[in-house]
Amino acid sequence: NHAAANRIRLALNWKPDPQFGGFYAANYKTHGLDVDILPGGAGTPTIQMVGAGSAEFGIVSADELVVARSRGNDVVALFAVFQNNPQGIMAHSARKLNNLGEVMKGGTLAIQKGLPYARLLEKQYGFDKVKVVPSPGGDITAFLSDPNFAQQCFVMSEPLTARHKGADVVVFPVSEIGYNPYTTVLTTSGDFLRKNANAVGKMVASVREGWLGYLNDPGPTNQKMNQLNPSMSAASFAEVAEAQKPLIQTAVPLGSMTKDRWATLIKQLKEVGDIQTTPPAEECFRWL
Amino acid sequence: MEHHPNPATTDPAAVFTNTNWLRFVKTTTEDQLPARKFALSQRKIGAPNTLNIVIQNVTLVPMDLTSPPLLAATPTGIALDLSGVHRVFDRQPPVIENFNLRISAGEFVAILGPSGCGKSTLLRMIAHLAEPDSGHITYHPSNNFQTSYVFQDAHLLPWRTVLDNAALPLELMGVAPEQRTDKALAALQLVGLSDAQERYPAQLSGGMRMRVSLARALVTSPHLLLLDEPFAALDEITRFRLDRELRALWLARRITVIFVTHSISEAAFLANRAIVLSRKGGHIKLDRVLDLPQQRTDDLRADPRMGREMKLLLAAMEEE
Amino acid sequence: MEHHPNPATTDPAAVFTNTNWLRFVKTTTEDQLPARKFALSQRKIGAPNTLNIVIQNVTLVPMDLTSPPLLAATPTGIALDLSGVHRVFDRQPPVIENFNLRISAGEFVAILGPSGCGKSTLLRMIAHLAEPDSGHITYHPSNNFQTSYVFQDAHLLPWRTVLDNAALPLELMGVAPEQRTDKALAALQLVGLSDAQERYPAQLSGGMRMRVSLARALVTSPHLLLLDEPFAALDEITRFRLDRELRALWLARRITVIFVTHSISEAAFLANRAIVLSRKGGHIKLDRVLDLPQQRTDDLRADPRMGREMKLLLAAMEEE
Amino acid sequence: MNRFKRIFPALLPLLAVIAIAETAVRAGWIRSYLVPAPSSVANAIIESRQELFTALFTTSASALIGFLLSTIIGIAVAVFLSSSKAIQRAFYPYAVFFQTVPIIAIAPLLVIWFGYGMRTVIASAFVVSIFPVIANTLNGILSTDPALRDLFKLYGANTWVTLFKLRFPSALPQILTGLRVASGLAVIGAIVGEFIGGQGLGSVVDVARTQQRVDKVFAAVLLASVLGLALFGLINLISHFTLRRWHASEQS
Amino acid sequence: MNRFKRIFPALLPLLAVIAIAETAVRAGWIRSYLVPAPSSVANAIIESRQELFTALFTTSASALIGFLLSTIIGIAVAVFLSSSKAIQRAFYPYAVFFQTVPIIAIAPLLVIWFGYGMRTVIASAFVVSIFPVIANTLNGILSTDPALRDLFKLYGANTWVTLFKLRFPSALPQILTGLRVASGLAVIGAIVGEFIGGQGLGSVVDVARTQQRVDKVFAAVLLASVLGLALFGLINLISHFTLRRWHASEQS
Ligand SMILES: Nc1ncnc2c1ncn2[C@@H]1O[C@H](COP(=O)(O)OP(=O)(O)OP(=O)(O)O)[C@@H](O)[C@H]1O
Ligand SMILES: Nc1ncnc2c1ncn2[C@@H]1O[C@H](COP(=O)(O)OP(=O)(O)OP(=O)(O)O)[C@@H](O)[C@H]1O
Ligand SMILES: [Mg+2]
Ligand SMILES: [Mg+2]
Repeated sequence: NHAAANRIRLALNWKPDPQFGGFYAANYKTHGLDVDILPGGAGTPTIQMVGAGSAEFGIVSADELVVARSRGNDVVALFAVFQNNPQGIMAHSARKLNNLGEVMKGGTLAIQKGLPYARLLEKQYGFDKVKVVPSPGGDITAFLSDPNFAQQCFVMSEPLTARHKGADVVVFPVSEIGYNPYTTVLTTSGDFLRKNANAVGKMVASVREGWLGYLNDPGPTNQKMNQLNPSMSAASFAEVAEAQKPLIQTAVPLGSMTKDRWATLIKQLKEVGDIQTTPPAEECFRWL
Repeated sequence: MEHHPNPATTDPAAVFTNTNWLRFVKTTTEDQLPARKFALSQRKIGAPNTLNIVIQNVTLVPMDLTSPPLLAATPTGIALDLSGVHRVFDRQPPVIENFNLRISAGEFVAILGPSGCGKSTLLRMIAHLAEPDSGHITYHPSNNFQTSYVFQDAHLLPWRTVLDNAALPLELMGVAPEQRTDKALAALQLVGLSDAQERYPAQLSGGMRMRVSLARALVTSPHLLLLDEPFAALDEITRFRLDRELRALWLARRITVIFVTHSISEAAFLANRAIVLSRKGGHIKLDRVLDLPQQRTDDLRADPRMGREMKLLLAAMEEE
Repeated sequence: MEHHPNPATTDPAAVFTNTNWLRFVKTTTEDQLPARKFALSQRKIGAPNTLNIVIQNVTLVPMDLTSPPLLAATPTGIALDLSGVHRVFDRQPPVIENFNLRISAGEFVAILGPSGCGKSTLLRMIAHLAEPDSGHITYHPSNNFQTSYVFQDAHLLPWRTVLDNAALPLELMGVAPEQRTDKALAALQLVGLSDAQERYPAQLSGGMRMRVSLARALVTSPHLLLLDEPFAALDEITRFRLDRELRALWLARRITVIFVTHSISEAAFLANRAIVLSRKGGHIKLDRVLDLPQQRTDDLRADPRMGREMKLLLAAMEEE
Repeated sequence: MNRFKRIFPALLPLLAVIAIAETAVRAGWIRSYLVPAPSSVANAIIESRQELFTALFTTSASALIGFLLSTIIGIAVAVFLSSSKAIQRAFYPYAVFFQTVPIIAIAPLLVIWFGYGMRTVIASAFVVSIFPVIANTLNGILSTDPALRDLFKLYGANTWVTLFKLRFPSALPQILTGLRVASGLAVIGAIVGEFIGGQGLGSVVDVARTQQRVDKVFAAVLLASVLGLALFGLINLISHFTLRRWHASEQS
Repeated sequence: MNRFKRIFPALLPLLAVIAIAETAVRAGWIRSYLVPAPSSVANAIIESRQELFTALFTTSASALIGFLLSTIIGIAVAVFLSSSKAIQRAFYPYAVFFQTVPIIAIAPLLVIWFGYGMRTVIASAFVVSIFPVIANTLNGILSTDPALRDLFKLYGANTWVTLFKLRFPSALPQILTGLRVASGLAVIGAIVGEFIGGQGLGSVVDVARTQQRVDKVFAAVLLASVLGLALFGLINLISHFTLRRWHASEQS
């Protein structure tokens, strides 16, 4: 029961920054859509918003989506921006660590224990030697002040800031252990998709164009986002936009998803016990 | 049942007191009261120039109606009937024990008794602020009457000025602002506080606070006026003046007044009937219709008749 | 400067009163007071059987020392000197205006005056609970003395039992628990509240609360006892008894007592000296050493001498 | 002059704290990525004044509305609870829930029920700040002098009249204390709500934190405090003018 | 029987809420990923009982210590503030800061000063809960009957004696109200602290939230409420036994 299919809300899970560049670059008007982008925050429950219809579209990650589906929240992925998982663990170079396994051998690790990869890491290496503390959610103060501190990060975000603050940082992507869900995934609810297939189609099309444009020339959009998010410097915008490119532009078409990768993810989530029931992989996404 | 002697007197005013009281008994009992209730107030009354009679049930009372009606013809007050009233506070001997008292409409009753004997407790029950643990209190007429109460302590609203405190009852009764200001000012004038109308209770002396409380009680036209030592905190000059005012008010309106006081002389000067309570259990040690003229002037304070009444009251208070 | 007549009397006790008072003046002024201070209390004293003298500065006073000392030889009370005391509450005419009064050690002074005239204000300043806006109050000896105060309202601590309320001053003075319980019990006994020691203030009658407050004041051995209408809420039997107790206490210890009362008869019965204040400005309208025997029994209440003193006080109160 | 004499001592501790912090940071005793130098906070405020003051305005609006809702509904709930001990036993415990529920845990509910944005922020400010209003008002109402209640009963005042003319005025000092607590909580509630619903100072803190802009985090926190102080000052002012004539707490 | 009669009405609204929620979720009126059915919350509690009760215990310890610190330090601060109007003007405003600072904004400070774990959690519980103690105690102390203060002055009681024998007892009803508010805030403060410092129910909420385990989130929130209620009940009990003999608020 949406006011009009062309009046659309897109809920982000963070503030305007390069990971959403394409969404800000998109020209929805040309497709007859009137899109309102809702920047999120640390506590924004984006996936529930999409499921309950508080927003027609939302940006979530694939593992979130699978878990949501297994809990009866009918949400469907439409467009996966990050083909490679940007999540990683960063540590100080001085520790001379070579892989994730060695990170788990000592010091402190700040990580959100609810994340599936945290459990995979635990399963694979055990958390008995490393001191696990809650993730400070993007803040790196503790990291800077403690040479034996490692923390979860987005590879194109915290490590860059840390380097600017003079830290010598090494980053281990989580995909190292074979966990590679899509992230920054455009999502809608099954209900909306059924009733407004046409609008969804237009949305995906605009987003694809937006991303193509953004990847091609992030400058103008970065400037626009910088105005909305002045706490992040223009330089950072440019830097991050550049750093994230390899994770977005891969061999496969922009935004595309495959059943296999969804199936792998579902299997992994089942293994770590995050889901009891296994939703069929093909229901998780709709590749338009 | 209480019996008490009525000293002989030849003062015509004193006779009038009694006849008038009897006349009242007739009007209210005959017209309004069921026989059972009335039986409770059996009392032997002696009045030398009329007849010595015992009121038994609804037995009618002969009386001398020839004296000129000095008082308002029909009392506006209400009658009360306390029967078998008990009041106990936890784990203590009963404060009020099987208490029976009948007060007729328009009576002016003084209640005396040692400190802590239950006077305030009694007054609170009469005002319906506390319920007896057993027994009943009935009123005639039983509703639509206004009670005013001067508490033993002033109990003003500290956030209101003197004027607004005095006007409070009228405000609660829904009287229009101007009217209530006028009436409150008049009441404050009566108690000598016109100057202080803008002040707050915290800026008043103890006696001034009590006077505001008194003004607050008088600002309505109550049918039942309950006063718990209203003048105790006042100097004698002020007190005498207020004694006179109160008596005049009563004479004019014939409301029912129940007046707790520690001053035997004040009780004698003001009331038509005095009741002395015992230290324990609140038993009535003396219930006496005072043999004094209806119109009371300050001369009466030196009058031997008043001295005699005071002696009687004092004797009742002293015996234990 | 205040002048007042001293009526002729032939009662030896009355003479004694005055001589004794003079003797006191000698002891304390000569020994302890600077001349300047003493000049303030110039007062004409007439005592027919001795001499009519005017105390001027440190002029010594001849007196009859042959009478037997009925009273405690040396007063334990303290002397007070109020000079040029002013007290103003904001935007009102001064309550106390250029007030001068000298009270000698061991005096029993009654203060009378219309409601709101400044008696409590005066007492509060004497107790150091409020400071005069100008003028001084000096004490002799100037420190290490204990003041007790019975406020006009009881002001008990609601969370303490009667016993603990009465024992409070001792507790604050650091007296050992057992001792203070004993003393508090004795004080409660004195005011007739032994039965109620376990109760809380909310469970007391108005008069009982005042009596606890009185017990609390008497539990210490004060040198200066300030009483603000302590007996106003009490029945006359209790009141008379406490009058006698207070007088006996004073006779035994000769502490300085300043007693505010509204009862002229009480003032006359209790005090050795009575002061009547005017309605406005707290001016002294009468400052009189009462011509009554030192030992006072209830018979005195009917004594014509007392009647005469009362008339004088009443006259002073009535004139305006 | 007189005014200055009253305000100056109030500023002394502030100046002291600023001086100490500035020195500590400049001398390197405190790392500047942990606590920013006051001067750099001032700089951040000046630089980002537009962003910060817009944010402050947004947060103020939400906090204020949440606070007003708490005040009104909290007082109403307290009145309801005051009606009997049985009702207190039955319902008062549920009010405790408001105090102990982490807003972040009910974020989905808030967003779904109130929609994204200001309404969620207001709801958060409300949830966080209502309990002190309830607790203080209830206690104030229940503490009304029983003798005054008797007085009102005597003159036939009904429940509502008694409430407005007796219980509220007599509970006022305590209600105001409740509001003092609630005002600060409404500010923090709004900021926490903004972590969920976006906007305002909460958003600024959220972003500045991840950008390691400690100066800006502190700037935002400072502005939040200023907002809290403004509300606090307002309540003190109300307290002064309504109580000074009659209540001990406003007399010196 | 009598006991039952007193407790039963208190449970009625709870039973009603449970019944309604269960029906609503089962009938699909509320989506179960937003509000879990009470039965599934019960299930979650039973299933994860070990984890939850260990967490509850940890949180309880931190909340309790934080609460005690708030009580002691809050009362001490209030006593200090009560000494003069000038001191109030100079220092009271800084107390407001505690109310308005988002814990998350000072998380780095907490972690670096107090380390990960219980000390940070306690600090958070303390910061969040101290202000109501200060505000209510201060108001209570300032509201002491001036006549009783005179009495103490008369008998030469010094500041401390006056404080302990007069001001505290007379402020007690209000101090207890402050503690009622503070107790709930200490619980939430501990949980928020646990988001930062790890451990306890806060951790459970954090993990369950990322895993979208609404049932477990609610289970943890429920346990936090139970903890809040236990503290609340304790304070009510203290209130009942200390005030029932003399204060209107504990008389029916
Ligand atoms: N705090 C105050 N603010 C303003 N005026 C005050 C204050 N306290 C007392 N007054 C005024 O000072 C005058 C004297 O008051 P005080 O209490 O001394 O009278 P009092 O002689 O004791 O009277 P009473 O016999 O009625 O107790 C009164 O007119 C009173 O209104
Ligand atoms: N709430 C209460 N709880 C327990 N006992 C009470 C309570 N109220 C009054 N009492 C007791 O009841 C008795 C009578 O009290 P009441 O106030 O009626 O006395 P009173 O005759 O008015 O005395 P006074 O002349 O001193 O005012 C007293 O012994 C008192 O202790
Ligand atoms: Mg009484
Ligand atoms: Mg007085």
